[in-house]
Amino acid sequence: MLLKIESLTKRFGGLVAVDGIDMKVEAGSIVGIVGPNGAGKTTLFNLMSGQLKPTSGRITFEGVDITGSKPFRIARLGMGRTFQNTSLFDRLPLKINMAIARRMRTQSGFFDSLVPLREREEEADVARRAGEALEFVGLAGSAESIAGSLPQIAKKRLAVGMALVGEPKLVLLDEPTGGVGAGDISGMIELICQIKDRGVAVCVIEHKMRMVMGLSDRIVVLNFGRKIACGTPEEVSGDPEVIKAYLGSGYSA
Amino acid sequence: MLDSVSLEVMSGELVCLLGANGAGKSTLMRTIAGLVKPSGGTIILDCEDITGLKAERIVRRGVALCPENRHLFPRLPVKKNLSLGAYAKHFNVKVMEECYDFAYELFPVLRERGEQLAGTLSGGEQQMLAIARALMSKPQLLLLDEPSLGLAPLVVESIREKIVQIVAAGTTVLLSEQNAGIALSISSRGYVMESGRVVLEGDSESLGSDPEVKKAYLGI
Amino acid sequence: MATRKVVALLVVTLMIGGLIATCTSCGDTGPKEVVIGLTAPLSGGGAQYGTDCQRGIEMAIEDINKDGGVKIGDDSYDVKLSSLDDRAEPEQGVSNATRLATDDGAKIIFCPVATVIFPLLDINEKKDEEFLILAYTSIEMVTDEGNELIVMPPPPFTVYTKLFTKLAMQQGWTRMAMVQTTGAYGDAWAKGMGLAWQTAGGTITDHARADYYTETDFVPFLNKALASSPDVLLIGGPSQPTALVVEQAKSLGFEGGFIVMDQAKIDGMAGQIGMDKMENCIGVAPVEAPFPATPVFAERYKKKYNEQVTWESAINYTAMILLKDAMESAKSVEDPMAIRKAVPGVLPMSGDEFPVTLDGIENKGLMHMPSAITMVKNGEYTLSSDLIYWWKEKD
Amino acid sequence: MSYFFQQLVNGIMLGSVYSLVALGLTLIFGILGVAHFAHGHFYMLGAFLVFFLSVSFGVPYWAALVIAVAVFCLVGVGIEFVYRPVRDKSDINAFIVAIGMLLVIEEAVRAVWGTGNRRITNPYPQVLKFAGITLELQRLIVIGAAIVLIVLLHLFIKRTRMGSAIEAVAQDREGAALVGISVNRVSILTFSVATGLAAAAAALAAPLAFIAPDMANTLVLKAFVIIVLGGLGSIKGAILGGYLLGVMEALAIAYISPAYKDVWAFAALILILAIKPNGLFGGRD
Amino acid sequence: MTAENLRKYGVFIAALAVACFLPYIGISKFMLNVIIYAGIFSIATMSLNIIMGYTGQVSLAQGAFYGIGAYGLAILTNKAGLNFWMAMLLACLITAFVGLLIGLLAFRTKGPYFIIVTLCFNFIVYVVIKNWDWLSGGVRGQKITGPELFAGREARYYLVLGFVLLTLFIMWRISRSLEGLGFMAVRDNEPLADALGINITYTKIVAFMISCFLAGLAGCLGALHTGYLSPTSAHYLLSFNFIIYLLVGGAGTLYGPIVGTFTVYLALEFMKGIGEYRFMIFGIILILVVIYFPRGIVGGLKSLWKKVAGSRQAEEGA
Repeated sequence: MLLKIESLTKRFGGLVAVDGIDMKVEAGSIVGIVGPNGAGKTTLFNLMSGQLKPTSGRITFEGVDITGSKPFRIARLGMGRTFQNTSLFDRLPLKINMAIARRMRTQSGFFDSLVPLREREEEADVARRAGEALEFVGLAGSAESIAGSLPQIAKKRLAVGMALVGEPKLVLLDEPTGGVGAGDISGMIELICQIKDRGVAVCVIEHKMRMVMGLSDRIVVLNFGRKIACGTPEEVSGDPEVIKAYLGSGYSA
Repeated sequence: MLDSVSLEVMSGELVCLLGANGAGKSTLMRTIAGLVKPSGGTIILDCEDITGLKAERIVRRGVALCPENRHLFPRLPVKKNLSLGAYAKHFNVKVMEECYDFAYELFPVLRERGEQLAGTLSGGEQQMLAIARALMSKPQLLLLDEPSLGLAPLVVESIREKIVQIVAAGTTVLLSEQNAGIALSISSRGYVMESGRVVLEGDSESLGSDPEVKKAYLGI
Repeated sequence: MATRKVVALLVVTLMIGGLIATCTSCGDTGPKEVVIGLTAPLSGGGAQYGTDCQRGIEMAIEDINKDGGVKIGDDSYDVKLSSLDDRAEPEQGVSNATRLATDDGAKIIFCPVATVIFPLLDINEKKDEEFLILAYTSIEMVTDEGNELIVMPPPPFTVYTKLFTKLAMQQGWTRMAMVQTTGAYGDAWAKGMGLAWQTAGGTITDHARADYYTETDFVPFLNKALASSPDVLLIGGPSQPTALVVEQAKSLGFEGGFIVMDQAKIDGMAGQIGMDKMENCIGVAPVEAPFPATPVFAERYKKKYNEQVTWESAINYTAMILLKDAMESAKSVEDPMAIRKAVPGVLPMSGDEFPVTLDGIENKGLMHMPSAITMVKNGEYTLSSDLIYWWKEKD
Repeated sequence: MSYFFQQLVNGIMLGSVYSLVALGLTLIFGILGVAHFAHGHFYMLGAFLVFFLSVSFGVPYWAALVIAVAVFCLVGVGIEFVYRPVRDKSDINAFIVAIGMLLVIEEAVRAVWGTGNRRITNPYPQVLKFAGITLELQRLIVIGAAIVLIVLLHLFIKRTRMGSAIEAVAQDREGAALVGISVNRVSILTFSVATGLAAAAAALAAPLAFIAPDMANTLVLKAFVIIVLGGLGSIKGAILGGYLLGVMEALAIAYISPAYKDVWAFAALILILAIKPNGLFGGRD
Repeated sequence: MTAENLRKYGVFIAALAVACFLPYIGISKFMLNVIIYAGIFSIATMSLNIIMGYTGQVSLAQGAFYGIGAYGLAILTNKAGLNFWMAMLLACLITAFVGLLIGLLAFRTKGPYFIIVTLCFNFIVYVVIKNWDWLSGGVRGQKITGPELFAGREARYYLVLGFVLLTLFIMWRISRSLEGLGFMAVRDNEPLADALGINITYTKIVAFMISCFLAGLAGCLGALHTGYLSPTSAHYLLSFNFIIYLLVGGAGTLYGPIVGTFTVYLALEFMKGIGEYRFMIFGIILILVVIYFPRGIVGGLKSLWKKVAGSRQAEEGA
């Protein structure tokens, strides 16, 4: 089992954002996490990747207990992620963005920069990896562009590439198609499938049910911080509680 | 963020705005309220052009926004939050009393919590306070941005009822919601937004039965 | 925004351009000139002190130039004073002196603060950049370092410590607290005074150091000193802050006496806070008392600056005249060593003609100037007409 | 023991000045996020204005004080306009603007009043003695007047419309805009009140010590320490912090060392922030 | 050499050529003095650029580290009797070590809190140096004797020039190394850098230590050149100066610190003729620069160049 979450809980003051969630991610699979706004999906991601410390519960990644570890340690263990608001190094060129994302796999320190022996090799390696990753996400042509000037879809693609360039075993994608035009969605779906093909497991938060249904091996549905359903897309879409959560109790159709 | 959006709200109506995260609903609301300047187009209120006016002027004209993350004054008591809601209007004591009464009638819990600091209220109470504060300026048009966000089902239900009451009391409401079921069940008309554009509009019943809407929100 | 940016750019360029223009235009050179340098505190707590020194030199230079300048052979040189502010900070003083010596070509630099003089001793004998230090301080140590380019006109403070101690003990005061100014001057004084006091059988109840050049309120220091219930306080730095110390001590209910280090002048302090508050202060005698020519100078000074004359002005005035004589005698305005060597030849300068008497000079640069002390009693200066020829009593 | 009380009273006097200066600073920082590093220089300028009025023009002390406060309320409006272009930019830009401002002020004062220290005649030099404490009347007046000003400010903020607007903007700028408060106007008002307070503090404390162009350099540092300790933007924190620092400093002088009197506050701050990175009483992040 | 390279390095090579012969083109001793100081301060400003320009942490303690370096050198040579070069290296290492200690404390805070913590630290260092007579010589300060070789002003000029070039080289290497990538990541987006596996605290502390080491180096050179040391060398106003130099030159650019330091420092020295009014005018210029040219001279020139080049290309294309 790649990632295992056991009765994970997070409280903010009085609010229980994530409430006793159990969940598993198998190596090389795609898990979709869905739920209405405020259901605790992003909080769950932040707990998994270390941005937030859980109130209680346990997270193990490849058998290593990572509960409460710092984000950079979790990232080095092999968990990459993107952010909902597509966080990038906006002022820097794409290739530098990629290089930074690859930095954690290099050893060179300050003294290596002065006497660049080991650094030379690593720099070449970083450049090659960055080029490959840009190629993979389809941005090879704009390696010199400034990240902040990209259109939304390219930003999302860059973010995915940056999550991948550090050779993770699992990537968490927070709304990879949020704010993206309808025409660009299929490309993103394809990209996610390609990630799976590389043997990397994917956890994806998405609102577009249609997309998640087609993509995921398993789906976890959250509402008010609780897991209300879990299973294959078919199992989940028939669940009455899911329909209720999505349409609201007032929906009488 | 917004791409030539056109929409109309008639006096006394409850119109809902549907769409996923990042579809541009909040930006639209904030633009109407004057927090964001539009790069083109016009906003007309009661036959008067209010495009590009500052937020404080728009409140004075009778448009109040109850924003997505509420933006209460957390270290001020509930009552002070309410009284600040009427800041722009310079009401006299009598009118203020009426406003308080209306707010308390709608949300009796706020009367009990009058001296409590807004930041210490529960999520549902905070949402109620945010709506009540917006109502304090006696707006003609109330913009409600995602009032059900992160609230428990029971609370959502009660908020839904309150919105109906507010409309019944004569205030026009533009409601933005992800929770399509709730929104469509109480509104007369609706717009569906996607990527900063309005892609669908119509009366609520037809929207509710539209296969596209069902698909978009349920994936069924 | 774009137009504003252009306007801003224009303003900035115009300002910088204007500045450079004014600066380059002011560098004109007139007839032959000899530049005298001064680095002194001209701001903060020492501003008054530094300005007083500056005024003395300025008056002397005026007199010299009116008289036809420094005459060497057929040439005559106009004297010009170039002063820089060092806020009594050594580093600033060093930078000023370097600037004066290299940029203005000053061969003589006046400096009235011991803390600054010490580092100047490290740089004034550098080849091609030598300058003579006119050290207006009473810390004899500055002449002990074997530097050949220094002249120190005021009497060393050790002249005063024993006399002050004796006078204070006569009043029945035995417990002394010290609130001295920080820096070489204050440290040396406090050490010397402490030694004299304890030798005479007195006790030292508290010892605090306050920066007289930068502090604006001495109450915190005084509170601590007064808590040790002393009979007398040793205080001193520039006159202006020292006067504030006296005033604040009295406002805290202190009724004992004050021993005032020689940098602060009793008459200068009285000018600040009034004679009535100066009761029981022991210090250097007021400037008008000792020498016959002093009152004449005082009159002139008052006319020119509308202020009471101070020792700072009187001594620096005399020193400047002395240096002019030395330059003429050495037949050089360029060689500080020759000027220094010519000094003994033009002495003595008599108090009948000049505001102070300069009787002689020792090899290491210490000059012989008689002095007098005073104590304020019932609103009057006492003892101030008794001149002390201290060098004659030395063993 | 009387020495202890003597120092305590001195500490409270010191704390009164600190509080008044820190209050203005915390209002400005809390509301606009501007690190108004030149605040101390307006304190200094206030002292010089009182000097100018009372010594050069013979205006009675209290009249000079009132005029100074009034003038500086107006000056505050001007300061706001200088900061406006950098208000929403990074912290350091506003900081550099502040440095530019203080250079201009300090040199202007030097140009007008010279570089030396100046004194204002103490209007109330009478010495009071009670319970073993000796005190100039003026020091007592500083303490009293500071309390009056703090109470007035409290009433202004809690009881008036403008006051609530200030609080609203401090707590949620967008929320304030939504209820129809003009952030710009509140910003102007805040600078005006804060600068007026600084001038009042200066006018009160000026007769007790020298006034000099660089008198406020450490003061403004201490004020920053106070508002960070008290939680940025917290009015209560600024008042408490001010008095705390004043008393702490006076006692440190008495029982530790006067030479290091300015150090303790800063050392304490570093330690507190190392343990609680967002200040003693929280505050904005 | 291609045109591209010529543009890139041409100015640098020309400046270097002038710098090599500067003492012999007939400038006054005073002028040379000013240039030496500007060189020393530009090392300090470059050191600030590492932590502020590249790593995004606004430190107001650079004056303290300048002072610690200078005093370290003085104490090690005067009290411990160490060889000058040994003492200088050790002094810089000590400065870096103090930077480590302070960094461990200060980097727990962020934004305005970090600024205030570093400022407080600087103030403490200043007061301690001023009052700790036994160690520092107190207000009186102490003398520093350098090696005989550098007794002359010209020799010191070349020494400083050498160190300026060395520092510039270090900056250049950092700005394009893997380590530098980490710095920039922390500067531009801390949470993202953290999520990408970069140890934020470690990166900040490494940057801070390098920065302190170089600030200490500048302090040593300053002390050597003045030949004398007093507490002013650790004053927090020095930190303000460095920040002003950096912002005027352009934070986060390679040549910005040098350009800024020389522009401001030399301009202020030239303006000495009009007395203290210069600070008034300087203050106004500073405000205008920060408001309208927030990226400094070098940053501004860069974007100007881009605009010019861009419009030229557009014309050619049309």
